[in-house]
Amino acid sequence: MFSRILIANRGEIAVRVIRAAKELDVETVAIFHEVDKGMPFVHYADYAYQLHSDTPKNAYLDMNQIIEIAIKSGAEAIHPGYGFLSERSEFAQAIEDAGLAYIGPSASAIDSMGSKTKARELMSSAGVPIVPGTKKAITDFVELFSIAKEIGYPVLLKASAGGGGKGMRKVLSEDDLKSSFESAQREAAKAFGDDSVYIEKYIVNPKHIEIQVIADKHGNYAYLGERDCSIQRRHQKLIEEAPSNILDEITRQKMGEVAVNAAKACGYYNAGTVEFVMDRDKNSYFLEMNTRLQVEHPVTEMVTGIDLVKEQLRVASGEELSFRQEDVKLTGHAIECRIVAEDPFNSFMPDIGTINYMREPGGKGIRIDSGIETGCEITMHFDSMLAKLIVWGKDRADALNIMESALKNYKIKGIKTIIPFLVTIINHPQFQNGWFDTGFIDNVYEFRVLEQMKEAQEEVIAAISAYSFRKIKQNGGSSTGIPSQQQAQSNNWKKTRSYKGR
Amino acid sequence: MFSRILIANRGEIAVRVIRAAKELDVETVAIFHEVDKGMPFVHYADYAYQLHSDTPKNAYLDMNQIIEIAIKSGAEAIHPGYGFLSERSEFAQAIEDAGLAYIGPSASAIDSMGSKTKARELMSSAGVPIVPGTKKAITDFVELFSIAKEIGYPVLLKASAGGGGKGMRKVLSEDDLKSSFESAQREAAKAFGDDSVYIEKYIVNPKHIEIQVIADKHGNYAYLGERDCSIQRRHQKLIEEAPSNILDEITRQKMGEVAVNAAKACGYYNAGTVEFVMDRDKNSYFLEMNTRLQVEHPVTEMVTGIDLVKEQLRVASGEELSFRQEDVKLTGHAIECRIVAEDPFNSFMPDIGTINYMREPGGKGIRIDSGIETGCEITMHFDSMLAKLIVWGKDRADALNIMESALKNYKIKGIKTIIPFLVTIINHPQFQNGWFDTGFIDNVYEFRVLEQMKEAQEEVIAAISAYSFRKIKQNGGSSTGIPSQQQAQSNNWKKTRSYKGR
Amino acid sequence: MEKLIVTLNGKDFTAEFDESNEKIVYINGNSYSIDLLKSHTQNIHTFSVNQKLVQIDIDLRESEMGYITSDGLTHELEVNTETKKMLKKFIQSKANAEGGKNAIIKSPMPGLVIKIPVDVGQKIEKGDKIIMIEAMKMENSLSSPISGTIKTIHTREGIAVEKNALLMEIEANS
Amino acid sequence: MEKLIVTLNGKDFTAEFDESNEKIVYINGNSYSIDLLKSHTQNIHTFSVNQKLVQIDIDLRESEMGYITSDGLTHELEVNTETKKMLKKFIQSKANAEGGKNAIIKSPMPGLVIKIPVDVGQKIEKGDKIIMIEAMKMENSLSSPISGTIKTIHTREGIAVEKNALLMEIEANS
Repeated sequence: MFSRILIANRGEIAVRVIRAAKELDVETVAIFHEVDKGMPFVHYADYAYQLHSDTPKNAYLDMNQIIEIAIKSGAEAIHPGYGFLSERSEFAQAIEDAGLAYIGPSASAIDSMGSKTKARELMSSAGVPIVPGTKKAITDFVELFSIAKEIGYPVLLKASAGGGGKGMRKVLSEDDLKSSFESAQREAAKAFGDDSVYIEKYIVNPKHIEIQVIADKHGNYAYLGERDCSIQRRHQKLIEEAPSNILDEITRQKMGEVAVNAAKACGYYNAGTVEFVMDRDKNSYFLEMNTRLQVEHPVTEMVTGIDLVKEQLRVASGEELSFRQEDVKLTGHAIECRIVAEDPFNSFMPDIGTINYMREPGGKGIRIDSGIETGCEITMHFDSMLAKLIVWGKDRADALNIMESALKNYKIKGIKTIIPFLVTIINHPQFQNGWFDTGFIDNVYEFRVLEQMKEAQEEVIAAISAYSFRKIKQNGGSSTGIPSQQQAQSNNWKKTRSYKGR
Repeated sequence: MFSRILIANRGEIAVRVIRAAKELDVETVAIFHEVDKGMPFVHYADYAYQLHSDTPKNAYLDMNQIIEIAIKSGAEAIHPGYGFLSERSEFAQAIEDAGLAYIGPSASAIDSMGSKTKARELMSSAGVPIVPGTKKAITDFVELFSIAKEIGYPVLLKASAGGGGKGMRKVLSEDDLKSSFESAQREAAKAFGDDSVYIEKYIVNPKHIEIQVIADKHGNYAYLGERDCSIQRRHQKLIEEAPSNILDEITRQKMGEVAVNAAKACGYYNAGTVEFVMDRDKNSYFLEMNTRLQVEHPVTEMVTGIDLVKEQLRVASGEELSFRQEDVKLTGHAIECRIVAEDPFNSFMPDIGTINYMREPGGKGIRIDSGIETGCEITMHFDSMLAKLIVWGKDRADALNIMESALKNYKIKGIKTIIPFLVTIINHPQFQNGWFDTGFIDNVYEFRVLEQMKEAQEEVIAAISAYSFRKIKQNGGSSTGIPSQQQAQSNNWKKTRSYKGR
Repeated sequence: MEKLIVTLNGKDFTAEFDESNEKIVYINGNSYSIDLLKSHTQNIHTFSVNQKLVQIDIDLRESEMGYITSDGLTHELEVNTETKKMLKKFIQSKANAEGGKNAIIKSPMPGLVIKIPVDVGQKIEKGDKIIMIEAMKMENSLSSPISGTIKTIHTREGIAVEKNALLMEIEANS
Repeated sequence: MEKLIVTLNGKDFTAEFDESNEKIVYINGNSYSIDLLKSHTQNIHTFSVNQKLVQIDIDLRESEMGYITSDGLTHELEVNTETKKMLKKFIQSKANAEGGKNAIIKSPMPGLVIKIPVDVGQKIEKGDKIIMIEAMKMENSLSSPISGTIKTIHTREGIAVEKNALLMEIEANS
């Protein structure tokens, strides 16, 4: 095992990695930009080095500086976390070239999976099911017509040269194919100077199901069950759980084996995730492979008992996995909610400010992976995710009850978060009975419920306001002898606090 | 299930019970004395009612007032927690008489186990092993001599009428029996007017092993494995764990069955704990039965996944247990450390004051059952236990690593706690290898280790002190242009904070 | 104490008090018994309302206006005495009646003019305080319903005015 | 800056500074590079010391004396300049030499008497400041080594004194 590692990241994931390392008696080195000087992840490490950069974000993207600090600090390996440099094969390569270990897969595995086209081809040849369609550029309508018929409607036309939705058309039925094809071609020609398109089956509001895999450098591979990450808002996952209530044991095993095959196909080691979309008939199709630790890894840890970050360190240091496939047992049910600093009442605008009070929930079945504490300042420079609340219950119903209670007792003041929004999802009958897909928030969820929660409070809030207002008047205008506690309170009431971003 | 319950307790155990209730959609009523107005358990409940009493402690002992509030608040049941009224059969009876449910065993079961003599007799007749000896009053040395020979030295002589250690003599060998007998008789006669003594085997530094049992009112009984609570200081448990590393599966099962028999013998339902002392040859003897939830119940929850408080509510409301004996599987290893406000450098004097900063550890395998938060005041009125830190690891070594790291990251400022002392125990080689018993702190632990931890810090602390002192001088005396952050810091340095109890 | 009008998210709630028990507040006729249990910080307080626990976060912009948050849900808050609310509505409706052009400020009640913080010819913004009248032992500020210039002032400090007495004319910005 | 003597739990540590880098402190000759990362509250600070993170809690009784806590371990702290430390030791040894009875206060170094906050006949407690001498551009307070009464004062404010000059006599409480 390493004696010291550097964490090339910040926030909750840096804290997460530091914890695992400390528990393995591995010393930790944090790196930070000036704006993060006061953040818990810096103080939580054994050592901390400041990064110098033009912008806070670029600091964490400066490979050379990070590797220099790693060498200077005596770190033997670097953990990339997620985001930032975590899927950059050059970073993995540069670390290895500097004689250090990269806590992740090989540069070549990152490369193979980095390009979606490459990955699709590799997966397809490894027998991993991919979304039906053709990568072949099509310019002839007759050919297109017959392929569309074969894979079945709805289909999706995409510009071969394309990206960013340009030249993309959803086609719901045969009647619309010709006109859609022509308009897609025109748009593609205009945008990319190439009017060829390809065709794929269009999966309507699928489930997002992903399989956690991990492998060591000794040829041991394992899959650790699935995660259901279908609750998304604009492709940002908000709630994840394990296991998925729509998978049976046979499907789970089949998908696990497929995922391990995918990993084997690119000579994968360390932790990775194979993402699938699943249609209503429970057909699953390869989406992409994430060659790093995922934000939502804790739900897998909660149901398997396995610490994925500790295993990552073992693998990177050349040790074998501490378990084998047959040791993996899923127990109970885990749910994760991302605690994001956005205002659900104002189009999910990111909020910034100082956290002037915080109280986390605790007790049985509660896990908090957090990057914040009271007094810390949330700036505009980074992702708006502050922390993750993960719960474990003996079954899904138990976990939902624990989550609801925990969310309601997660107090973060001074900054707006999506906690009330999460409460309404957790309480939503259709989420509770398991009938949800990636279209849930757009198609099923009604924001009116949030407004109703607010309305339900109003009379009590009015009562508190009136009570407090009278106390101020009494204190200011007469001598009715209010006790000191109330005195203090009424002064506070008068005190104006300034909010950023309002 | 109940729709509302009252918790007749305070602090962390009140929070613990409220959590379980909320997760079962049961509303909660807290009761509090004025001094506890600002404590988290009050705010954490759905409803709170103030108790009026001559002293804070007596408030929580006032059965009539508590039952009155229960009725007024619409609560259907009362949970006693531990301590206070939790082992008072009159309280259980009065609650039932008021038409409410007591969340605990029947008054008669509490009674049977409340008297140690009664309990010993009951257990003995139920086939539960009790410490060898005789309850018969002995006045004849010849008789004593032969009984002592039979049970084997060392033995303990106790005054039949006695208590409080009066007339008690440890006898290590046959040679000392006569003189000890005579002096015990003299002391007993003087103290109680009765010179008869009885004799018991003296178990030298035993292990303290206890079995969690639970039963419903439908005749279902279960044991949930053992807890090893041998790390004690003056009979106060400090560290508890499950499972015990000295029990094998057969002994575990045997002791579990004995404990269930003990429960059956007194018609027990709800949660209870059968405590044993275990000698070096792994003979276990009944010590007492606690007819309530124990402080250390979380370690059992962590290895079984069962929520004992939820089961308590189920049982009290007349439901069956949610599991059967055969469903109980022990997974991994759990350790609990009690976070106590005492100064290990000053004879464990309880400390009081305001918690002006707190940061709890978090992440995988960490559970915190806490009764405090930043800003709350610790008074002299109650027990010095503030919170419990419970960890789960895949095995004992993993759990110990997690505990060490978690303790070091549990920051409580403004009040002294035993956290540094706990760290040194967790790191003690003899604790780590499992060779410890109730004599550990008195006979094995060396306080020198704590002093060494302190010494190891000194040079760094001196450096920080010198640095800060210079900053003050520079700010006060010259205009070297110290940045504002440092300005602030040096002002703080100058600021004097007043500590209570110093 | 006089009735208060608590406006939350644009909705009005009438608050009345129980003179014999300062913990009692009636909102739209419903009784609430209130106790402050703890002030966690300057802005964060735990109350018991009819024995039910409520934690709130108060963030005032002005002394009687701002935001109040509970369980992460933020309400826009304004508290007025009944008289003041009446004044505001009166001015509002006058302004509406004048078609948003010049404003004629009349006294909505009998009272004593205690302060006139503006002069003839002074430019003012909509919402600026233009006159303070004492009535029912409370000071009530009248704010300008429009942005413009003070044209005439028909009263002065210390004068008792009747209901509907002409106080001021304001010329709207053209 | 002059050397400092940091006394922790009764043990002395010599602190020297690097005049070209204000972050560097030498303790007993070992170099420490120090940076204040965050002040969590008035008393709680996270420092980086040779890049290693250290959180401390400072609780001062007086400006240079008190308690400093890290990882729950509390150290008794006193910081003195080298001169002042010398002064204190001098007084201490004098007091010891006198058998703990009356105290004769002599100047431990050449300097300027800048303040004498006591008068003849005044009752004082052990530790009370009795004279301030400026030397090496630093003010150094001499505290009384005993509780008693000021018997005589042999100097006055503004006077330059030599090393070992007689300054005061204090009569011990009987």
